[in-house]
Amino acid sequence: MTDEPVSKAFDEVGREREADTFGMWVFLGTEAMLFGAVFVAYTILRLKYPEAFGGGSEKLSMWLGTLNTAILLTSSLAMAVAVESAKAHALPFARRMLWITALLGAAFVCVKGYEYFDDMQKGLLPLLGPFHYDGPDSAHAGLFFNIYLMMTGIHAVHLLIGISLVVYLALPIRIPPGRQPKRIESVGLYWHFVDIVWIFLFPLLYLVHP
Amino acid sequence: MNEIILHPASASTAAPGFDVLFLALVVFSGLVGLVLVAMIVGWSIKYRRGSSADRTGATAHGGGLELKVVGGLFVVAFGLFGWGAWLFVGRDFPPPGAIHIAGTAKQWMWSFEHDNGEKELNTLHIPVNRPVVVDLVSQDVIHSMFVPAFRIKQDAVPGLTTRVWFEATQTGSFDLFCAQYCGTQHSEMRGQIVVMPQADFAKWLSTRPTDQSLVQQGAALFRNLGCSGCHENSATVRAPDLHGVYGRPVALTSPAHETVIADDQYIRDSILQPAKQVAAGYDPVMPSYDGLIAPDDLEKIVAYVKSLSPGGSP
Amino acid sequence: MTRRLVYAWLGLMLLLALTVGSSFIPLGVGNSVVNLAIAAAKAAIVLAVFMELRRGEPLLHLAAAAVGFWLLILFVLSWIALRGV
Amino acid sequence: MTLAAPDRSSYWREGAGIRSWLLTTDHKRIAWLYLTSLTAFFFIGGAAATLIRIELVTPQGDLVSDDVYNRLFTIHGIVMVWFFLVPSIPATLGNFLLPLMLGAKDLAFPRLNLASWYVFMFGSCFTLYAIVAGGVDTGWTFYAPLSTVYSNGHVSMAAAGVFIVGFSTIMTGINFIVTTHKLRAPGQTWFRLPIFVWTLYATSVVMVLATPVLAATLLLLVLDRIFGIGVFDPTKGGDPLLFQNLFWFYSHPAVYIMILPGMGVVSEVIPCFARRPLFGYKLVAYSSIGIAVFGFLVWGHHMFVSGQSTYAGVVFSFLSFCVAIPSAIKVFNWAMTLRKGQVSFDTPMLYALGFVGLFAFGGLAGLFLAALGIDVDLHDTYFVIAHFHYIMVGGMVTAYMAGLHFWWPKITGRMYSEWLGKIAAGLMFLGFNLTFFPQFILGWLGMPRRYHTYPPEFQVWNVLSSAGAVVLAFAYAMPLLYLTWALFWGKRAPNNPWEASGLEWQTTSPPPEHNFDVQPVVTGPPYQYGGQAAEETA
Repeated sequence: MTDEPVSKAFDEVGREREADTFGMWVFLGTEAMLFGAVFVAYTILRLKYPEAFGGGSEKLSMWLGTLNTAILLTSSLAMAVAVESAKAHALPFARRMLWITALLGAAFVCVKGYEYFDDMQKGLLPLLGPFHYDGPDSAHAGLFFNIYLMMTGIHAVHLLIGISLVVYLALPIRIPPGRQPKRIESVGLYWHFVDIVWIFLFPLLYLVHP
Repeated sequence: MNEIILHPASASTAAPGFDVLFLALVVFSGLVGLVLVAMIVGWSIKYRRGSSADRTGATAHGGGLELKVVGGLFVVAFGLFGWGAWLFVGRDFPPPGAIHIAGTAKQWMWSFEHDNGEKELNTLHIPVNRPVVVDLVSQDVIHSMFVPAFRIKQDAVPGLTTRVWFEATQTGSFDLFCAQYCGTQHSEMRGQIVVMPQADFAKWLSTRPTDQSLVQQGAALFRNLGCSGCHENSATVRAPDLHGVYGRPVALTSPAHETVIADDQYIRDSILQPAKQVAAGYDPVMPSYDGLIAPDDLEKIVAYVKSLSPGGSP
Repeated sequence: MTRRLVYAWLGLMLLLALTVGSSFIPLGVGNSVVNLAIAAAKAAIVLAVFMELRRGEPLLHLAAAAVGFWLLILFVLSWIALRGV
Repeated sequence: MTLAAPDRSSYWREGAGIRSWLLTTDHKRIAWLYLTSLTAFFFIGGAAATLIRIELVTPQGDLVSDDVYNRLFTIHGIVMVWFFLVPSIPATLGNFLLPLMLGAKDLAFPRLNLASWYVFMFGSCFTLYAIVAGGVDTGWTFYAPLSTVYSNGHVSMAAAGVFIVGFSTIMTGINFIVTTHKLRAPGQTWFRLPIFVWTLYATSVVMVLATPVLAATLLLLVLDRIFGIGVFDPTKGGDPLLFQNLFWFYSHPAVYIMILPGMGVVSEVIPCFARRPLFGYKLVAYSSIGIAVFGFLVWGHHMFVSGQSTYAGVVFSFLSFCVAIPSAIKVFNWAMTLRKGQVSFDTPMLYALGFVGLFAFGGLAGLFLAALGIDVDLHDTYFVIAHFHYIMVGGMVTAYMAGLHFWWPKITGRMYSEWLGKIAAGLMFLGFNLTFFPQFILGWLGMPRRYHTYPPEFQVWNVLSSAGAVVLAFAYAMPLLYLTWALFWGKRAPNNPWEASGLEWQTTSPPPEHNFDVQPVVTGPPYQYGGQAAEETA
């Protein structure tokens, strides 16, 4: 365990580790505000057109959404175990758990991709194809599906960034062992945050009842 | 230098209420400002380095002095807030018996429609001493109906009907501005509110042809298609002023040294093939509208251009 | 140590089942309230256990609470501003 | 006259050549990188403003066409707000002085600090190209549906550029928050921090919590404009007021990002030149945090007449009056600090006193606009332009000048010419008032903002304002010249020319690369001026 701090600003490594964790939490705070603003747009427009949102939500396949939520929650478990084992210096085991996390993330993305394709086939996504929708308030249902695509799209982009970070850490390249747990912990915090965003996205998009 | 105005006209029932609150705020902030400047300048000079002023008993904390002083100021300030809020709430309750006008804002013009279908472009005739309610709609971006003399302002938001009411107390003509930036000719989107004695207004309203005459529709097209952008006191594009041109000889640069009489056909050709006969002293920058204007619209524009000259169309 | 994480994961799965199950019961606006409450509970579990907020220093609690408070400001005042429209 | 380089051991000499500057992680050099780019953007924005003022001398639009005028005020808005005002004091004086004031060797994340400069430069140059070449004419407010549907300039590129610059602000914010929490000198409790550190902390909190909402809003704008998702497009059910709501949720706290650091600078300068501890230090510290929190509650006052409900108007008007309280406390305390002091009138003090006066007048004008009945008439007129320029130019830029002059000896190891400084300060004060006070009257008379042509009766006030703008432009050019001159040929500055208190003055001028040879320890409250030190409980 190397014990001299990375940046010259710090004298001892404990202080620096606290700073890194605190910095990560502040960064996640900014991400939370970014998603918060997008959720405000969702909320205001849902209050304006409850029937369109209710009808549109029913058209979405709830079971794929549930499956995806389960996958992401499990990936969070895998990531948390990876962080714990990395702190306990069991790096090989931690790397394996990181691979599992990345695979589960990829599974989520595949399910999501299939779902987009399926929705497009059914003519539900006005942005990607012809729009056939027979539910209530069809004038504004297109808006619901656009918001659905936009919000899950922004989440998917954040997830892809997370997957690439996890894969980068899982590769056995020579990061000085001293700093490996720190990196894994930071990426873990980011991964859990993306999971929390989906925890709120799932009910708000898939389980809307007018 | 044009005549200077030192204070806005006060021509509506809302204006006096606004002016009193405005004066109260000026007095409040003036006093606070003066006391502050006195403190800064006074103490800076009195306690300047090396001056012999007595400096015993200086403390670095006032034991909440600042809270007391600022607290006191804000009791007054919150009174002003309440006063302002009371005036603001009044906007939601137009007095009974108001005239209803349908106001439409679109990129760079105002159009008002009276109860009897009479439409006006950029001007609104209203009777004096009678409340008027304008229901505002926008066809494109956000505009804002602002009449400084009446102290009223209300945004016209697309997808929403907003409402503003006022009651004019003076006759005359007052500026109407668009206050919300709405694109290229935002600053040209101006008009006039013409306040008339009630009897004159009634007569004016009844004698107007109910359906819009050719000339008025032509005027609207003249503006919508952008002709006004160049032909009416535009800045950078030099284009002939069309007032008084109909029926008079026009010297041309191409074909050179020729002069033609500006008759209907000349106006029609100038619109469809502007480069064929270019007026002297102007470069051929006018775009051709061939295929862009329906024949009947073309006639309306020609009628409007003719109406700009004495003895032109009625 | 990983036992604690697995328990948390089980709790999350349970809450997920609860969310989906509750959506079959027609509660009207109640559904949305239940959904959000369960989602908040899931988020709390992830924050406390997976992200080790519970064992983190008080500064992290302050940061998390501040972000929560600002999101509250954003939602409540946006609702006040736009509900009349 | 040889170019006498500053002495051997300072951070200037750490490495020679461009590489050492462009790849530095030393907070002092990054402050210089920011200082140069911000000065360039200030004069670009200023040039746009000068053209606007020249155009407005005549009621007709005879200098530029409608389109070009609209692009000019868009460039002036975007460049001044995001490329000068938001980053100016935090990224230059803040970057340089925060570690010094905390007795630290550098910021918590030095590499993130350099990354923030590169993100800033890439984003701002990209945006500048987009708005100049792409003819963006939506104003810096990008209101939908004008920006999403009807404007034909490169709005998406400009929005993407500002989106990128936003991340530079977030990075600076994160860096300052973590540094203030984790890198304070031994013995330096929160209430022994100078107010400049308090205001930078409050600014960073606002940066970190508000800027992401701007990022989300611009993202939605671009998605709406390119893909037509319809969130702001009324024809598809979207709501233009939603855009205004999200935009102003960022943009009002953003004006507190701009003014708080200025308050911090003034809270350092006035005690030093009045030789008195800051009056009511704790309350000034609390009010900095109060402004950061309350700044988030008031944005509705931008939407009083835009279709927002009357109920919401009353709520936001009340909150807008409350947000003035912390600022009033600060102004009162700055004035009280002068009492029974030994006031000297060096250039920084002139700027600081100017700040207090002009900021107070700007704030009082804000009370006019917060009062609902008044805002109905004065909204979107030149009264609003005068209000925010009194606070941004009269307050923020004046404080920036005060800070530059106050810490110039510490940053460069050179003294500037005192009498030139005083002339520039006086000229700036006069030019500023001549430019912006007539605009209060124009607003009261009812001249709307962003007007290329106006009715002739407003002309005399516009001519006065334009005359003032010429004086102001000249007054701004002076510091650029004599400070640059002083950088190379100025008289050598001692370590503490103003005998100021504060850890940054305990090291050499300019400081060595590692800031302090011996780690400073803090034993008492800041502002140890005058005989009687401020008690701990102050």
